Amino acid sequence: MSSTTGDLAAGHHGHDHGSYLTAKRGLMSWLFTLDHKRIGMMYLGSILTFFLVGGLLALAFRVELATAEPDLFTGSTYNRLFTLHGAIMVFLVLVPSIPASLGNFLLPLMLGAKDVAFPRLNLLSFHIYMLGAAFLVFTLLAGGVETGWTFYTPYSSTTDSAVVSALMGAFILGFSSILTGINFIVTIHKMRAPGLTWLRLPLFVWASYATSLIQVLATPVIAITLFLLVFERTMGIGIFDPALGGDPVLFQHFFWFYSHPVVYVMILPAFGVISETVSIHSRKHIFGYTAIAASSVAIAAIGFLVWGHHMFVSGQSELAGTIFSLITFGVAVPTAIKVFSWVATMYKGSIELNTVMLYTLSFLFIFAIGGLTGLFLATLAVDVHMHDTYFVVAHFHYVMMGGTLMGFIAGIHHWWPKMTGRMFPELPAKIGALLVFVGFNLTFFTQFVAGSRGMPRRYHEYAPEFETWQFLSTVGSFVLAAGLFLTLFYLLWSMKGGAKAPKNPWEAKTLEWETESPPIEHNFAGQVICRTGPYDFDEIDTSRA
Amino acid sequence: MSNGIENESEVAAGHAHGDHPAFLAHHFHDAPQQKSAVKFGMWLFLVQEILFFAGLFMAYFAFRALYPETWLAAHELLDKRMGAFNTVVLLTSSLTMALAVRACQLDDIKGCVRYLWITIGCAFGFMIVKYFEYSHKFHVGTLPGKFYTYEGIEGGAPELFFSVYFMMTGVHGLHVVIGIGIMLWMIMGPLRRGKVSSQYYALVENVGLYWHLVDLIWIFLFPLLYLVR
Amino acid sequence: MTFAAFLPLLAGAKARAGDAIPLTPKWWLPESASTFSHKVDTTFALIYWLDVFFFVLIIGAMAWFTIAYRRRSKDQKTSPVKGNHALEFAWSFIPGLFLLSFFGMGFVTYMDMQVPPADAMDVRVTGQKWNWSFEYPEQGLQLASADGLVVPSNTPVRLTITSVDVLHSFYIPAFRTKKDAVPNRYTSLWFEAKAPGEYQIYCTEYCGDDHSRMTSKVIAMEPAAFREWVAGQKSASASMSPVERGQKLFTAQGCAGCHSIDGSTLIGPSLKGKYGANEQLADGSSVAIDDNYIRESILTPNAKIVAGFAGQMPPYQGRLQDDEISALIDYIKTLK
Amino acid sequence: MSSSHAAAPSHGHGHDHPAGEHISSMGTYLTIFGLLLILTVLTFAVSYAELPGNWSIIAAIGVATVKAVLVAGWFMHLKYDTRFNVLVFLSAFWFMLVFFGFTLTDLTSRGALFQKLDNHTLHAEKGAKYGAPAVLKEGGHGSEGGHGGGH
Repeated sequence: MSSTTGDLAAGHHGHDHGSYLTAKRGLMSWLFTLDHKRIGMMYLGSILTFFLVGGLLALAFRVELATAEPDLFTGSTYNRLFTLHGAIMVFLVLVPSIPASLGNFLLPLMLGAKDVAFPRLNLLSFHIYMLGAAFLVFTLLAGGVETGWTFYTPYSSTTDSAVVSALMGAFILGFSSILTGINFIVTIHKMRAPGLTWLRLPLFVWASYATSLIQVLATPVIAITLFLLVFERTMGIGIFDPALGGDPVLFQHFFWFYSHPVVYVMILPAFGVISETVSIHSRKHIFGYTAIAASSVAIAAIGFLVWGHHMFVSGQSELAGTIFSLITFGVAVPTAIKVFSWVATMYKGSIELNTVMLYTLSFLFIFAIGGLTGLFLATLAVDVHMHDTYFVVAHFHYVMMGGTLMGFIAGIHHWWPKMTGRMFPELPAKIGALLVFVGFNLTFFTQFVAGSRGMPRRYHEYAPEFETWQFLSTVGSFVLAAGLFLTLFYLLWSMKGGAKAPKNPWEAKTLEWETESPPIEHNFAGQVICRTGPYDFDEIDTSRA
Repeated sequence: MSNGIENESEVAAGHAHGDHPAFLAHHFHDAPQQKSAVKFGMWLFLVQEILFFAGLFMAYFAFRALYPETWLAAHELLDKRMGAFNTVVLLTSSLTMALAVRACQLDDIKGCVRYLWITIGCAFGFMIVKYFEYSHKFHVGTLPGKFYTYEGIEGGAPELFFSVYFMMTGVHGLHVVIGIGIMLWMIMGPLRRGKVSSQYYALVENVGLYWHLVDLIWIFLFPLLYLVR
Repeated sequence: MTFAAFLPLLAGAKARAGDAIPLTPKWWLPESASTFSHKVDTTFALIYWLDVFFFVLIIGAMAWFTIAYRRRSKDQKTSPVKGNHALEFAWSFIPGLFLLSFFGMGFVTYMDMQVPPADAMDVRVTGQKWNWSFEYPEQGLQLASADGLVVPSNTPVRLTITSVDVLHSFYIPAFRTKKDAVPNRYTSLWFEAKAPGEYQIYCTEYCGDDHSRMTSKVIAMEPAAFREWVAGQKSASASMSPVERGQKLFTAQGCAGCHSIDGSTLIGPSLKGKYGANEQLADGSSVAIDDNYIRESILTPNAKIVAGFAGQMPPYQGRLQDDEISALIDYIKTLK
Repeated sequence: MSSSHAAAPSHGHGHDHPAGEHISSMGTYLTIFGLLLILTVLTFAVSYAELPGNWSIIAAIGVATVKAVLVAGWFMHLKYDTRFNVLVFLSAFWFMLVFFGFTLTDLTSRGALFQKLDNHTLHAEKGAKYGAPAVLKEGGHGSEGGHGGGH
């Protein structure tokens, strides 16, 4: 129906007809593009590349950990491996993952806008990201760094590895994150199409909005923290160095003031993706739209008040620990609301068990475990036992890797037709999803047990009693890797060999599906007018498909 | 009825904004949308600036709480008069910056440039005073962390006060220098090329906001470092 | 296997006759050996079973919906349910109550774990790369056995913990307790071992190359045996020759972690055959290794750094008595 | 079909009254500048007064806040800007206070439990010259009862 108005209007804009992928050619047309879709795709490529690097590092030390004795690496090498794995995965993969790639690509499309508010700034964010990445790659080549991604002082201020370049990398990446956040907030406020009211925004946009708030408010603090730490190392200013009267626990406050909210930068966009996919592939209106939207913002806001739960045994005062524990339980409520709402959305739906839905269900399964195990860690007495054991490692991998990654892969598949104009092959995709699910749970569930039995994290060699669990975990990591490689291969293959994607393969109602697959250079052939909510499936005219 | 894409010119006609001024970027619908977006973006940038400085203020309050006597003794070594003089210099520069924006609003681009030069002059004045303060500290050895050699302060960790002092004023000074650079660029570039008018002066306005924020931070730095006992 | 972990049935299957009925499947937690560890375990069990309940509820509903409402035809219409305020309120409020009770339980036990009984026996714990050393001020034992932390059972023991270099963390899984060792500060934890035995100590705050080897043991003895041990330690140190005393200090103070006595190079230079020789320093000069040089190297290690090594050793200024340093020097002399 | 969903005539992006259009008079700017100078003199003078307790820092921050309001309100035109931008700007201070509040809660209540319940505990933190081991030695070994027989 309405889409035909678009076709009529397109006649006036002949130059807009080409797909954004082919509108201009040559490497420079990509590296210096102002098109949010191209920038999003470049982010996607870079992030997946670094995900590969970070993943290979993990596989390397997983092999080492298969047995209790140290057999492959020295302690020093092992420490470099897990530090680089953590730093790359956090700063180069998880923080930018969904917002910078899918967010950049989709936000203006979902808003019916031609671009983000500040396209040049957007390009600058990408270049800053690449510069920061270059520093981290340099760190890798300069012998690595072995402080742990948390850079705790005084270890990080006294050790003699390439800490400064790693700090500079993370510092620079922070600005990329801040600028993206500013850009998204302004875009969501100012660039919405006529008729697209706040309560008609897709939940992915709400999630991106909450994410961006955290990026703008929390990232500057890590920037100044890393800045001070660079001076600590180079000039010995002593703010975090007990040898000069400084306070290492203060560093932890600085660090977690950013790094706790930033876990919501990682997971909230995945929540956004799942809100879209669970509704669209069940072809049913999302259950409790307002509650899900509000809980995203609530999680972002409360997320700022709980950082001290990383410090229950750090020498933080008991009073502060108690306050942080109490507020931490407060984050669980909006999170629970989301999970219940997603499941309720499936009730009386029309559920198509395709690859996207498989990843969505995997997300719910894995995130439920990740979220529920968080309750152990929020509880003061139990956390004293669990802190810095494999239980914590398993928990944050369930939330950050399982949660974010399942959401990310679900999103990549869901929007793959829109981004590339091609469908992915369904059978290998389902096999891949199964391998990822089994591999992931085998890798990390075993770590819960090792951890709650008392195995500390960041151990290079360990007591034989943990060997069974660790060995199973290593086996799982290879199954997971096999699933991910399979996924990578068929996705790459489908860019040339996949079937041509229709405009709206999932019969979704959000605005990005109103334009071509892949979209034309300026997104829409005319001015978008929004007249319906994002999940009004009861109005689907199925004859159109 | 469903969502739709409509012919742009029809929508534009309904919107009574037929003209498309040169400063309007293609992805914005009209000038007010662009103006409010740019301004909003700048305020968000200032928010992140404040939180960047928040880390430094946090360090100040933390060590003030841990070493109160040292803090009292150490701040006596700073020259209040120099700090007060610099406060007045920065306040003046803030005034002239506000007047530069006002000149743009009145389409007086020459006036704007004149006020900007005064602002730059004040900024240089500020940095010169800072230079004298810093060189005095280098001379007597009240330097940050491990470079601290002064011996006249009782109490724990006096070097931390000077670490905090140098980091706070240093990062603030860096912002002043960046401000000078941006103002010079503005005078040489957009203002000279006639890109700024009373129709669209968002650039001058945003640089003004940045400069006022630099002033605002000094308004807090001055009493905390120099005056509070 | 993942799902099986949540099957409550396993709990019963694992419980053998005669054991106390485990609140959670046995393989979740290590042995429980302190006076408050069962409280931690009870809180753990409560959260565990509630987690199992909610997990089964959520994933069960998800699986049921996936099967019951699978797409049957291409143009299938769906129910226009958009929300239900009563339900939404219920699933915010009811879990909220559980969460508050978890907080309460955790808090109460945490306070038990934080506040030592007034009559607790004091032990000083010092962490350094990469060992733990223990001193007993009440018993007047400066130099305790390097075997581990020897304590009387059924007696509250309070540890005052610090570190001389980087952060460490003192963790006894069987006692369910843990606390970071922070340089330039004191932190504290306490426990009361319920029975004599050996319990593992780990360092759980990452501290560098040999982080995973920074382990030790709590050796809990009957109080009478502990008193004997103290007496034995005292007479041993009284009757010890300086060389023996130095040898003991060499392990107890952690020297052996970085300096080998067999000529192999660890973090620091080996001390084999060093006394009387010349040492090449990092600044190009060389120095004769005599009593004064060793003394200086112990107290202010970074004053002269041996060529080829990074100055990583913490200063022992204020941590060793003069006679202890002499004993160490005497011991080093014997390392031919 | 569902006409209730028809697009509202106004656009989603609420460019109500473009910010920054207000032109303040020269007099306003000079008045604000004058007030700022007076406040600077005031805070400078107060620093010489021997205020008891925390009043010195309260006075200094109080005056600085008034000055900040003047700069933000008139020089930065926040008084004439949209409410939303005011909210955005103030949110920065809110999150800053969150950061300060929780961290200072920790720093000032460390060892509180310790001291109250157990007064022979060492607490080296406050004011002590750094170098924990030295403190342990002085404050610890000397003052502890039942110790000293070992050597």
